[in-house]
Amino acid sequence: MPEGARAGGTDLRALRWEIEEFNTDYAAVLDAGRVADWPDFFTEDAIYRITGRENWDAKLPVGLIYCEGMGMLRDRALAIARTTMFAPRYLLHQISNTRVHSVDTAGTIAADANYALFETLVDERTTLQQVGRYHDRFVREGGRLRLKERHCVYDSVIIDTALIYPV
Amino acid sequence: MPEGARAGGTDLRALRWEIEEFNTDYAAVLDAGRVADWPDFFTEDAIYRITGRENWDAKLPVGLIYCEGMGMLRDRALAIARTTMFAPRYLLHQISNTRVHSVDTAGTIAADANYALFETLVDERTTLQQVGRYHDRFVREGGRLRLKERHCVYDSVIIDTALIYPV
Amino acid sequence: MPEGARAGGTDLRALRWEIEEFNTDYAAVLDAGRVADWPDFFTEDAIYRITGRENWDAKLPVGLIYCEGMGMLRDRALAIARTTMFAPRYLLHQISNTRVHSVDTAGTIAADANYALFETLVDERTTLQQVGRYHDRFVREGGRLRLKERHCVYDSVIIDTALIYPV
Amino acid sequence: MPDSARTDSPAPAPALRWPSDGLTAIPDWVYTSPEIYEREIERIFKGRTWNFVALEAEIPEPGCFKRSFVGATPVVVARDLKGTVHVFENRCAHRGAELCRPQLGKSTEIVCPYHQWTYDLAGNLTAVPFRRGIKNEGGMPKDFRLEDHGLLQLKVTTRHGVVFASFCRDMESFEDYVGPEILKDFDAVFAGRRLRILGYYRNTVPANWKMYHENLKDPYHATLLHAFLVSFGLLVAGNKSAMIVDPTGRHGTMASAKPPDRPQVDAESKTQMRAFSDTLRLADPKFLDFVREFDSPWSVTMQTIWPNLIVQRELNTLGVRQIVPRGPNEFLMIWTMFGYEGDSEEMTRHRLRQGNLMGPAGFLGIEDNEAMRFVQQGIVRSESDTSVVALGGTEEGTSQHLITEAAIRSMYRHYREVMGL
Amino acid sequence: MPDSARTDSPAPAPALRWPSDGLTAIPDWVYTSPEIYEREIERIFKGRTWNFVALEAEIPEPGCFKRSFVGATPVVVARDLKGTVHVFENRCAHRGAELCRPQLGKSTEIVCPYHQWTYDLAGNLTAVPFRRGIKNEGGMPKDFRLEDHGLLQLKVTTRHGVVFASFCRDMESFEDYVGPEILKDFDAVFAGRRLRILGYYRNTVPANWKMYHENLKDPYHATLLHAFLVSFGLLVAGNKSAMIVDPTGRHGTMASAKPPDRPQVDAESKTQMRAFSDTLRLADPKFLDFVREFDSPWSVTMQTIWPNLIVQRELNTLGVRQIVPRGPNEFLMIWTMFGYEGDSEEMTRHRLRQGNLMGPAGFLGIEDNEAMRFVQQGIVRSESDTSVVALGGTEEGTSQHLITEAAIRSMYRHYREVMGL
Amino acid sequence: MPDSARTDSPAPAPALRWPSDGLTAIPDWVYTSPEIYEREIERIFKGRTWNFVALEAEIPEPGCFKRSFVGATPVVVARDLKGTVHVFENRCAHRGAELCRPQLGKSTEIVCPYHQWTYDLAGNLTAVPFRRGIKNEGGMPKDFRLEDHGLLQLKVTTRHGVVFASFCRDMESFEDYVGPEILKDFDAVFAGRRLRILGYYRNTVPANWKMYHENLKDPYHATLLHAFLVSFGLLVAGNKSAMIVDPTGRHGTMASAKPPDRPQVDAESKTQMRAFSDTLRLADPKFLDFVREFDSPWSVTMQTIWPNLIVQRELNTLGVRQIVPRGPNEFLMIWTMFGYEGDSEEMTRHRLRQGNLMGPAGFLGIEDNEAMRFVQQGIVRSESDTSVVALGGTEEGTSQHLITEAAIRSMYRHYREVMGL
Ligand code: FES
Ligand code: FES
Ligand code: FES
Ligand SMILES: [Fe+3]
Ligand SMILES: [Fe+3]
Ligand SMILES: [Fe+3]
Repeated sequence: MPEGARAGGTDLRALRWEIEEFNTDYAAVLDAGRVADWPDFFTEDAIYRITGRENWDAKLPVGLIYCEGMGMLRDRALAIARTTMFAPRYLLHQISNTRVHSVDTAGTIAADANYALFETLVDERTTLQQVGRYHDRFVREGGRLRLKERHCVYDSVIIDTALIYPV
Repeated sequence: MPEGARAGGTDLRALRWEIEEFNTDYAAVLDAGRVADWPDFFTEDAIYRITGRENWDAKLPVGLIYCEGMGMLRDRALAIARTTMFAPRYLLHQISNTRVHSVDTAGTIAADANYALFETLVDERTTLQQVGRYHDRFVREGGRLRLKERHCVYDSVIIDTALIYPV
Repeated sequence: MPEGARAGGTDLRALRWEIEEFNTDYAAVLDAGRVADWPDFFTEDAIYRITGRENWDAKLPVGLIYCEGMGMLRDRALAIARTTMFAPRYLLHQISNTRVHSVDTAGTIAADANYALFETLVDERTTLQQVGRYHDRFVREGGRLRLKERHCVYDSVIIDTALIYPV
Repeated sequence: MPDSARTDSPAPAPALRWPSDGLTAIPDWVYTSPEIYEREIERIFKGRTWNFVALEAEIPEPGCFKRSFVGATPVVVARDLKGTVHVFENRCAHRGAELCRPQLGKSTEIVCPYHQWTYDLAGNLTAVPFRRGIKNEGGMPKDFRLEDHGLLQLKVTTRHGVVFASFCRDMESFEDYVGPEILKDFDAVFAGRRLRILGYYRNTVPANWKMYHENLKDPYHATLLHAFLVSFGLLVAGNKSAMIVDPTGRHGTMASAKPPDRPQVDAESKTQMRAFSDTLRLADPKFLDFVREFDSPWSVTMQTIWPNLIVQRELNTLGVRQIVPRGPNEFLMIWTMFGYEGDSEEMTRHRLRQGNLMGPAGFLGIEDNEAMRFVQQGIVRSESDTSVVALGGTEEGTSQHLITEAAIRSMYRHYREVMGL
Repeated sequence: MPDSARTDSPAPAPALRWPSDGLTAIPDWVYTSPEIYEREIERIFKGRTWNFVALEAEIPEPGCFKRSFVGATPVVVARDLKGTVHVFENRCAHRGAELCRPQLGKSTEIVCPYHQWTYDLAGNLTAVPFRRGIKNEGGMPKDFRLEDHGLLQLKVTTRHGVVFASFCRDMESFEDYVGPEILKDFDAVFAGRRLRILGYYRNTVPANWKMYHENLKDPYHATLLHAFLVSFGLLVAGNKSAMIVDPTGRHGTMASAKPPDRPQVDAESKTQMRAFSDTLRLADPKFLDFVREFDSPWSVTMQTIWPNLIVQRELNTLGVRQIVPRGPNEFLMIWTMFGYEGDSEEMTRHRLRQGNLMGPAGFLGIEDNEAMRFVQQGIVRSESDTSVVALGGTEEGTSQHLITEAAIRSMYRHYREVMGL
Repeated sequence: MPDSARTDSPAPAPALRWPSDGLTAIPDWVYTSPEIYEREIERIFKGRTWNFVALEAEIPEPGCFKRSFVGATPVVVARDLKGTVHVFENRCAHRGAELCRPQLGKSTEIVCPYHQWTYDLAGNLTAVPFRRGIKNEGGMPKDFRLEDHGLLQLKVTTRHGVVFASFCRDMESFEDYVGPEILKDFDAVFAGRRLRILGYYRNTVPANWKMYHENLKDPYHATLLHAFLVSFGLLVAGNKSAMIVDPTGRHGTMASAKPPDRPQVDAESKTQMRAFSDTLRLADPKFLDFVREFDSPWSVTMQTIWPNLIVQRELNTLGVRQIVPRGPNEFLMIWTMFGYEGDSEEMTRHRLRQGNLMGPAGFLGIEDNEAMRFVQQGIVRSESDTSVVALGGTEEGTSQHLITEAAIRSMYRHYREVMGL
């Protein structure tokens, strides 16, 4: 049966609003190319991973990007911001269908949301870089939500050329 | 004049949140390929229809999918889940611009929302399967919202090959 | 650091809901082709502008559409509705990632949101007309929000043929 | 359309030599060669054929017009103020603009948006702005005659409200073109009752346009691919059925008579039909009810009228499908679904419910479109280079059973003649 | 781009024979043939022409560079440290990478991302990493000379801050190339005042690149298609106006003098102009004000400078448009809008407001781009095969009135010579 | 794919004459000509080559099958019930449908969806529904033999769990095909340990497929383009390294031995390497740890096995990459990442962490894919027409240093022979 009922409670709804705002800020940082600020959305021990739906469905662990912990998040941010060679581009996220599944006793929030990521190389047409779903675990640190886990699972099996920025 | 004012009341806003959650669950079921669960979002006497904007604007009644009542909804779900031959694919909905128009004395809620449906055949690029708008009538049954009517009116006049799953 | 915190306050959140509803109505008017009603979303002295991200980032003032005040908004609406020659088409907006930045002492609200605009010529496939972000300033007039400024900044550097309707 | 088809470079022009095994082997290049496609446009769609363009019910009143296609060429179908239907190219005689833009409309004239040359509803040029210039300056030459610059007009015929057009100047009558066998079931749908348009579907199929004809001249697939047809006996081995072919081989009618209830399928046949299920049951069986309303022994007739029309009578769901080729690897299907004037509200809804069988989201339509896509992919991307059409041996023409590809062979006999292959 | 254009198979190479009726009939294949397109690239864009590449105001300081195009070929326009402007191909001399990526930038050198071969701002190769190898192992051969491996450099000229480039080694001066008639109105925009860039538009048009020239050599359409022009008298039958053509026929200036207020349009003309409306009124008319700032009798001059530049002076909204062909069926337009240094804040805003007339969202721009799209669709998809350019009979060259296609004929006389058609 | 590549018309067939300077100049047309591409499909991918199609670990059990490609041709790799691996075309012998749809699956037979012709896991036709017709009506001709209508079967070989296929009927053994130099490092990855699949990446690159080989036969770029490699000493001037080439010139191994910690890079080299940074530091350096697990002096070996396989051993991140060409201007890369059975949880996570180096989002992968895109753009859009491969003079074959393009020249010597250029 549909899960509508499960999400009916006020608390989950308030969490949804908070997560929507979190995701909006998260996307705004990436869309502005401020990749150096991106690790701040995560906890010290966070897992961040981008993987295709074929891997996710088959429980294969590989990630296009696979970061364990703040160090690897910062190294990824640094590499993209400073050392990696790629053509300039604009990115824009549309995040919708945000859903809060549960809050466990430790206060960890299980949630997901759908995203569409549009990419524009500065002299070409806008393309759909990928569509997918965030599978998230949030915790609250000092009143603020932070991501303990974000698995970006994309439907778009075939990546065009390269995926530069985190999703 | 714009309709903003009409949607200003608290009640309509609370309904919007509830419908957003309903649509999120609805999309999640379809995006997961759980088409057998899809009829549960409807009332016993529900109308479900997918039609092009050219038909909608001209008041032509035809539907790509046209279901009257739970029986036809279940038959569609069964056929897609069990008997119909088609290539495997992933689907992802983005639902936004949800709007509650009114609640009549019988408690029937008139609402609409925009959707974009992205389709990925497992060895091809993601394509925009269709964009359109849900024209909905909801009723409350045992505390839960259910669709009494959903007309999916798509802008995308030309369907690519086939539309397999309900929208 | 992420801006999540900044948007945490209840007031900003309530404003977000109101702006989401405003944008939904705004999009509905344009998607229905009711361009004559579009100026009603603005104040008498409003600025409306559509420009590419390359201009926005370089602080170049040009606009694909550049309107100062209600007169120019009405002239644009009139021209599109009555005199301009173009092929019939359908438009659909997806607006998401709505964010309220601040409210100044004069009550002017700074906000933004992401949009994707899908265009369908009546005998062709749906295309992504453009994606971009609204950079807005709202004021309240007689209880209703109105746009004092809307800058539509599109990522999609290259416009396909022509941009007919306001975004 | 499969990525590969989009991104692969064009195959080198194949040697267009038909394989020796006659009609039981079809060479891939008839489905993929741009050269063959161009020849099809010239010799078939612009040749000696009647091409479906509209139903009169779509343009009921004087001044009504509709955009349509003959082959891949855009045309306008218009009813003039005297009520006569005309078909002309949708290309301005001045600089060539595709001048008529709305799908359907009503007007007393057709005006080109660019310089407003004006045409009547027969496609005749009636006005050229500033034709005489201004103050004796400019304008068209003295010897410019409006009558020399009309829109290219096609030959038109109608039968019981169905409109056909032809680029061929000396076309035989439609009746002679299709022949009595085909006309019979055609008239069963259209004669005597006025149509009520219920709406449109439009879809592309990433396959060669001829595959759509083959699919409907292939009763074999019907009894294997479509679980719905076989399990509910709409078209299944055991039913009274026929694959009717006209003497030229180009037109066809796939026909079947549904028994009152579940079909009697012998054990042997069941084992042959993976799609068959005794246990498959509908929660709402009434959508498969057949209301007898036609003067015909058949409950289903699917007609392929060469080169671009399918007439669908599937129980009580009715429609015409127009094939618009778009190169060798894709075609557009335009479906016009209809009932009859005077249908009761319930009858109309019955037709709409039954519509779930057909169209790009229909229980049958999905499977046919997917199957055709698979075939084009296989043909475009593989090393092998012919397909086998040997079912029923080398027999051609009409047959009373389903396990044959005779009608496909008949079609290719005609095709090879016209195409000079 | 229309689906058809996307999905139709390439038409078979047409017999490239020009119709007998000389310049009053244009064959479709000049707009659609890949073979013709390739010849245009070789003989026109890479031939004896000056191609617009940049405004000096875009690269004001030493070290500034910009990506641009000559025909379809990407080039870099750079100002070296001495201030000289250079134009060279955007293709690394090593393995061929399109090495310069940002649209605009500033640097002392240009480094290829792949193996970091390094070039100065004139396109000369200045460094090859590990050219001598490491420890006498590897590296480039002894006889490898940096000066033999620079980027392909083009000939460059500028006039009043407008930069042109040519693949032709012995090009005549720009002044001789365009001639005095054209130079006059060109200088009216550029001479004496420094430009201030206001921003960019970029759009594609699914039409052949030559149609853009024809559109601006076609005063007839201006007075018919554009309700704004005619109703507010910007360019309308009755205004003092001219279609100026240079002696070679390739360049042109469409010019019109707007009367102080609503134009005097005689009753006869009104009946000819559907777009004309006496009653059309602006809620904010000031956006059509004309601030006299040019040494010219004209309030509007639209210049077509062969083969890739349009200079727009529409009242007070100013810009250059660069045409970048992308095959026969599409071109890219790059618009650079500008005012002048020293413009008041209000004057700048006036230019921005007036900008609503032009560009891919402009009241005029929308109509022209749509019209060109319609023409290409008509030409690609129809059966007919020529268009008619008979307005003003067979006259060519400059004319003082609007109801003529003389300038289009002049352009095609030149075109046929250069193309050998 | 760059717009230009999408919208430009096909270049006219170039004169396919190799430039006189032998192997130090590569003509653009090898990367862009549809004619050359077709010849490559015939002579290389369908010629005397072993093409990678699968890892046995992907189809571990009887009945397991996988969709794959040989060149651009879709094939199925299946393990029959006796455990033998077969490779056959994914095209039905009846009407040509691409019959196998899932990427991976398990079954006892393969059934075509259209008419349910049924094949065993070797590709043999085992059943045709209603082959004998119904009640003696229809069905296949008496002389129809199932064994004449199987799926086209390819020759198959495996080495240590890696599966290769060939259209060539009399292929030499894989061992003879690659030769001992290449086999050595191949076996270092695959011999003796069973693989555990960790997952897949798929990406397209808008470049010619040969560029991927060249990129991995080009140690020069590695030490210049990749800040990560040079700054952390994975592959850098100063390391012990080699570019190994087999005697035929078609296969290669780029190998490097990482020093225990930061590399000793002499001052001279540093000045040559813009990408080098002493100060670049990782917040989490452990992801670059190298766990010694191979019987090899090298910490990195990247093998190019002609024509469609790359074997990646980058420290402890392992994978195979399959090249699927899609016309001259694009190829698809399918990455299968793996570890070994018995890897500890921590070791698996170490491999996953290190995976950040490679793939379409890898620190190195991003740079290589972008560089190849730039090269194809430059080649497609520019006026120049050859690229320079002169590093290391005219030397060919294996070299012990990085500053050479010898391996690229070796590849093109082989290529020209096979292609007859
Ligand atoms: S193109 Fe139709 S009037 Fe000129
Ligand atoms: S391609 Fe430019 S340096 Fe090698
Ligand atoms: S195409 Fe495969 S069974 Fe007919
Ligand atoms: Fe069928
Ligand atoms: Fe114009
Ligand atoms: Fe590399």
